[in-house]
Amino acid sequence: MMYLSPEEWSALKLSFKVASFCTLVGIVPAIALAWLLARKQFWGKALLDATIHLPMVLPPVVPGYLLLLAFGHNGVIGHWLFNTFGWSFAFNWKGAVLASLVMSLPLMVQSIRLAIQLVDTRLEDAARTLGANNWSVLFSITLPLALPGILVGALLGFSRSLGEFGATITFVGNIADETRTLPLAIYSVIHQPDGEAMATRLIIISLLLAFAALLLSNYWSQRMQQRLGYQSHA
Amino acid sequence: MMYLSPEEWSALKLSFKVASFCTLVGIVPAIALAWLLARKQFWGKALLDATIHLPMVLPPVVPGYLLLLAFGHNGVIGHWLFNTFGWSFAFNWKGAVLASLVMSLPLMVQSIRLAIQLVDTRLEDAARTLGANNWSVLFSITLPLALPGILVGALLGFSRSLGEFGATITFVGNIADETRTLPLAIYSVIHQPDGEAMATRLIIISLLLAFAALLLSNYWSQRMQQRLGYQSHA
Amino acid sequence: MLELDIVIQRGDFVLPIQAQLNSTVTGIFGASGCGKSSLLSAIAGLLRPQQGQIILDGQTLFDSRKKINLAPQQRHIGLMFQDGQLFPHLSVKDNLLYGYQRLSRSEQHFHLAEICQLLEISHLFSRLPRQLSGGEKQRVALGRAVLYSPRLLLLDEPLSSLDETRKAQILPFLARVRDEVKIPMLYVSHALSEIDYLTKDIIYLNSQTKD
Amino acid sequence: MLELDIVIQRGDFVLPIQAQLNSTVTGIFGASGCGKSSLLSAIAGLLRPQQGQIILDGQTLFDSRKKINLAPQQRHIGLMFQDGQLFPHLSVKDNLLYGYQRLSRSEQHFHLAEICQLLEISHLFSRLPRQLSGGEKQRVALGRAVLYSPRLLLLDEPLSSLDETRKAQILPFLARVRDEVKIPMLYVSHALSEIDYLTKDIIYLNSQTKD
Amino acid sequence: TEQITLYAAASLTNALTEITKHYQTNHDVVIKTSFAGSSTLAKQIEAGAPAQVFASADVQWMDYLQKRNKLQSNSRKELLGNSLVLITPKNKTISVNMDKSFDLANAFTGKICTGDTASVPVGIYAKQALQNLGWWRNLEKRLVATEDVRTALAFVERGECALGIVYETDAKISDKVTIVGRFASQSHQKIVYPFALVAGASATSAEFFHYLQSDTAQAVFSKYGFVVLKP
Ligand SMILES: Nc1ncnc2c1ncn2[C@@H]1O[C@H](COP(=O)(O)OP(=O)(O)OP(=O)(O)O)[C@@H](O)[C@H]1O
Ligand SMILES: Nc1ncnc2c1ncn2[C@@H]1O[C@H](COP(=O)(O)OP(=O)(O)OP(=O)(O)O)[C@@H](O)[C@H]1O
Ligand code: MOO
Ligand SMILES: [Mg+2]
Ligand SMILES: [Mg+2]
Repeated sequence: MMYLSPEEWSALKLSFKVASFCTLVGIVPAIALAWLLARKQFWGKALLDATIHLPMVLPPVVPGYLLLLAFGHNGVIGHWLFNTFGWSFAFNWKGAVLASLVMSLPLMVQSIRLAIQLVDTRLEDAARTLGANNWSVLFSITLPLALPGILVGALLGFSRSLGEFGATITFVGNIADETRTLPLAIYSVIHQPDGEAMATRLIIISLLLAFAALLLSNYWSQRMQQRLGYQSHA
Repeated sequence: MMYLSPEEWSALKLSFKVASFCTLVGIVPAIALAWLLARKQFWGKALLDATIHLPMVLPPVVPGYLLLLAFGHNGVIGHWLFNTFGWSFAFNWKGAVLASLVMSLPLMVQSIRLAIQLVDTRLEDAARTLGANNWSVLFSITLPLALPGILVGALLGFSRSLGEFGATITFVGNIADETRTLPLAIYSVIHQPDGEAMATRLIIISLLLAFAALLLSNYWSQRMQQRLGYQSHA
Repeated sequence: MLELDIVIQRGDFVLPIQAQLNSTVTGIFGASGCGKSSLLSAIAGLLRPQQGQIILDGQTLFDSRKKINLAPQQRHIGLMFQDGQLFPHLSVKDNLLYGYQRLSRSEQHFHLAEICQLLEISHLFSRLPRQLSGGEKQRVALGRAVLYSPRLLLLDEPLSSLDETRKAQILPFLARVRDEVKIPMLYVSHALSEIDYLTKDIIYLNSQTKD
Repeated sequence: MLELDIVIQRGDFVLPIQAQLNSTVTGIFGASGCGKSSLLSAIAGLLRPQQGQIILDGQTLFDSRKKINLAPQQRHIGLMFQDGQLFPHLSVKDNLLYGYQRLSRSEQHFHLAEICQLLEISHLFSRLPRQLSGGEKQRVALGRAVLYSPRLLLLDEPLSSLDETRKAQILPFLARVRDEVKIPMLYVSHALSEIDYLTKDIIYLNSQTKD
Repeated sequence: TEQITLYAAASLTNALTEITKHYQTNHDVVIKTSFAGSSTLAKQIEAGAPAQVFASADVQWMDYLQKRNKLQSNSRKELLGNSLVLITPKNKTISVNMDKSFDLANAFTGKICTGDTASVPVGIYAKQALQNLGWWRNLEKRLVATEDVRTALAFVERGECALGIVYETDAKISDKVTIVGRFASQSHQKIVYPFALVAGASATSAEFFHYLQSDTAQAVFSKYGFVVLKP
C-alpha cells in the first residue's frame, strides 16, 4: 500500500468530511421534500420541484457563483447569517458542504421520492386504523418501506459530493486544508508539470473512498431487502 | 419574450440534441444494467456496479480526460472504431453525447434499479405460470411496473446531460456549433468581466429547457401513477 | 350504538345505507361486490362517503353537512382487512403489537400471549408476513385488530381461509369478546353459519349501479 | 396422471409427499399452514422441492437426481393463486388475456366472453385490479387461470371469498371443465362440500416440522 | 503564527507552491493558497474572500478589482511575462513561417486548439495574434477551445489536435510537443502576470509580497519558464 503525503491525507479527510456532512445534513430535508412532492398537492409544487432541480441542469459554476453572491461575506443571506448567528459559509469547509448539498439534493430527493411513491398507501391506511397518527405512519410505515430509496439517495448524494468540483471552487475556492477536497486537489496537480503521477494517486484515493461507500451501501441495502422481503420468495 | 442570437440558438439546439440523444441512447443499456444489478447475482457484480459509478465521484475532467485517452483519434478504442466503422467521437457532438452519457449513466441506472427491486417478484412468478418466458416477463411485468423509476432515470439523465460541463469540454473541447452546448457557452461568458448579462440570458434559456423537461416528465409520471394505481385508493 | 345514514360511491358503484345497529354483533351479508368492504372502510374512516352521517355511541364520526370527518386514528375502530394488509417489513409480533402498543394499560383488554395461543400463531412471532401461509396471515390480521381493543371491531371475512377446526376454535372466542369484553362487531361473511353463530341481526346489502 | 414423490422445505417447515393422482379432480385438504399452497407452487415450478420427482403424463417436470427442472412457463400448468396475484398495471381484460393470448388457436379451449359471463366479470373489463372487491378479484384470477387452458389446473381456495349463489354457479362450470374439456385439477379448499361436489379423491395433508 | 492567504491563477500553481514552501521554512507564517482561474478568484475577492495577495494570469481581472477598489493602492506589480508559441505533437512537426504571407490553414490538416478565446487568457491572446497575422478567419472553424492551457496542451500531446497555441512555459515542460513557431510579442497584448496586495492586507503579507519580487523567488519563476519582468 502506498503512503499518503500530508497534503493527500488532508484532501482525503476533507473530502470524507464534506461528503459525510453533505449526506447527513441533506438527508432529512431531502426526505421531507421527497415526501411533500410524492404525497401532497399544493400550490407552487411544480416550482419547488423545479427549484430543487435547477442546480443539476446548469454548469456547476453557476450555482457556485450564485452561492457566492448570496452566501458570501457581502451576500444578503451570508451577511444576515453572520450577524444573526455568527455563521459563515464563505471560503471554509462548511461552504464546501453547502455547495455539495445544492448539487446533490436533487439526486437525493428524486430517489427518495420515487421510493415513497411506490409505497402502497393502503398499508398507511391500515396503520391509521390501528391508531397511528400521521407522524407514526411516516416513521413506522412509509419511511421504513422507502428505505431502499433513502439509501440510494444517500449513496448518490455522497458520491455526487465526492465528485463535486465546479460549484465548490467557484463558491469557496481551492484552499488547502479548508476547501481543497480531492477533486480540487486533482485539479491543482493537473496544473503542475509532472502532475500526472500525483493525479493518478489522488484519483486512486478517490476511487477507494467511493468504492468503500458503494460496498457499504450495497451491504446495507442487501440486508434491508432481505428484511423487507423484496428479494424473491425464500 | 427575448429574441435569441444565432449563437444562442445554436447552443440551445445543440444542448437539446445532446441531452435527448444521451437519454435515448442511454436508457436501454441503463435498463439492462439496472436489471442485472437488481435481479442477478454474478461474479464481478460489485466491480460492474463500481465502474458505472466511478464517473460520479471524480471531478468531471478526469472522466473527460480518460475518454480522450480511450476514444480520441489516437485512443485505443477511438482508433479501432474509426478504422472499423468510420465512427469518430473526437471533437464532435457525438463525443459530447458520449461524455454526457458517462456522467449520467450512474443516475439512470440507480433509479431504474431501485424501481426494479421494488417490483414484487411474485407477480413475475404469476406471469411465468401463464406461459410468459423471461423476455415476456421483463417487458409485460417488470418494466411496466418499474416505469416510474425509468422515467425518473430518464429525467435525471436528461438533466445531468443538460448541465454537463467538465467532461464535455475536456473530451471534445468547446467548438462553436459542434460541441458548444449551453453550459459551455455559459462558462465562456461568465468568465468574461462584462459577461454577466449574456450569462443571465443563457442561464434563463437553460432553465426554460430544464423546466419543460421537468413538467413533461411530471405529467407522464402522474398519468402513469394513476394508471399503475400507486396514488392512493381512488 | 351505530347510526348510519350514508351514501357510498366508488366509480359507477353507488350504495346508500341507512341503519341503526343496536346489538353487539351485526352480520353483514351480500353478494360479492355489493359493497360490504366499502361500508367497513367508510365506518373506519378510510373511505369518505358522498354524504350523510355516521354516529357511534353518540359521537359524530362523520357528518357531511357539519363538515365533520374524524381521521381513522381518532376513531379507535379496529378493521380487519379482507386481504390482511399486514406490514411487510414488520415481524408477525410487531404487526400484532402495532396498535396494541399505542394503548394505555387500561385500554389493553387482551394479552398478547392469550390471543396468540388461541389463534395458534405464537410460533410465527419472528416471521415476516411473506413467510406465512394464507390462513396464517388471516389469523395474524385478526389478532392485530382484536389486540387493538377497539370500540368497534370490523371483521371482513375473517375466517374465509381457515379450516373447520380453526373456525370452531375462533368463533367461540369471538363470542367471548362479544360477551365479556363487550366489543361490538360488524361481521362480514359469506358463510351464514358463521354469522348465525354470533348473532341473529343481519344486514343484507343490495347495491345499485349509477346510470 | 400426476406422480409426485417430493420433499418440500420452507424454513423449518418440511413436507414429504408421495402420491399418484389418477382421477381428473383431486381435492387437497388440510389445516391452515399444512403446505397446500406450497405443494401447488412446487407443481407449478415456482418452488423447487428439496428432492424427488414430479412426473405429469409421462413427462418429467422435476427430477432432483437427473437435474431436471422445467421452468414454470414450459410446464403449461395453470395456477390460481390464493391471493389472486393479479397484475396491478393491467386492466381486468388484459389480466384475463395474459395467458390466453400466448396460446395458439387450437390450444384455446374457451372463449373470453363465455368465461366472463359465467363469472359475471364482463362489466369489469376496463377496471384495474385495485378497483375490484375481494370476490371480484378472485373471480378474475380464476378466469385468468382457466382461460390459459392448462394441461393441469391448480386451484388454491378458488371460491373462498364468494357468496353461495356464485359458488353454486361456478362449481357446475368447473365440473364441465372436468368432463368436457377434460382438464385435470387439483382443488385446494377448506370447504369439504365444494370438494365433494367435484370429486371423491381427496389427499389429506399433514405437515411435520423439522427439529 | 500569522496567516497569509495567497490567491493565484492556476497556471502559477507549481512555481508558487515551491516558493511558499520555501518561505514558510524561513518565516514564522502559514501561507494558505487558493489556486483557480483568475476570473473565479477575482469574483471571490470582490465578494469578500480573505485574500491578501492576488496573482492574476491576465491584466483584465486585475483591472476588474482595481476598478472596484479591492486592491491596496500602488501595490500592483507586473512581475512575470510569458510568450505565446505554436506547438505540434512531437512526431508530427510542420514547418511554419510566422508571418502574414504564410497560409497556415493549408499547411496542416486537423484541428488547432487553445484556451477559450473569450474567457481564458491564453485563448484571448491567441485570437489577437491570429487576427494580427490574418490567419483567424480561416482557422476559426477549426478551433477547439479548452477550459485552460493544460487541456490544450493535452490535446496536442495526445495528437488529437495537429496544432496548439499555448504559453511557452507550458510547452517547455512537455516532452511530447515541439515548438514550431513563436508569436511576435507585439502581435498580441503583452502577456503579463500582475501581482497585487488586496485591500486590507497585513504587514506580514506585504513582506511576503516583497519576497515574491526577490531574486530567490524570481529564480524559481525562471526555473518554471516564466519571463521575469524587471521593473
Ligand atoms: N417463505 C417461508 N419461509 C418459512 N416458512 C414458510 C414460508 N412460506 C410458508 N412457510 C410455512 O410453510 C407452511 C406451509 O405453507 P403453505 O402456504 O403451503 O400453507 P397452506 O397449506 O397453503 O396454508 P393455508 O391454508 O393457511 O393457506 C406454513 O407452516 C408456513 O408457515
Ligand atoms: N376503486 C374503485 N373504483 C371503482 N369501483 C370500485 C372501486 N373499489 C370497489 N369498487 C366497486 O365497488 C363495489 C363494492 O366493492 P366492495 O369491495 O365494497 O365489495 P364487497 O361487498 O366487499 O365484495 P366482496 O364480497 O367481493 O369482497 C364493487 O362493485 C367494486 O367493483
Ligand atoms: O488564470 Mo488561468 O489558470 O490562465 O485561467
Ligand atoms: Mg370485500
Ligand atoms: Mg395456502
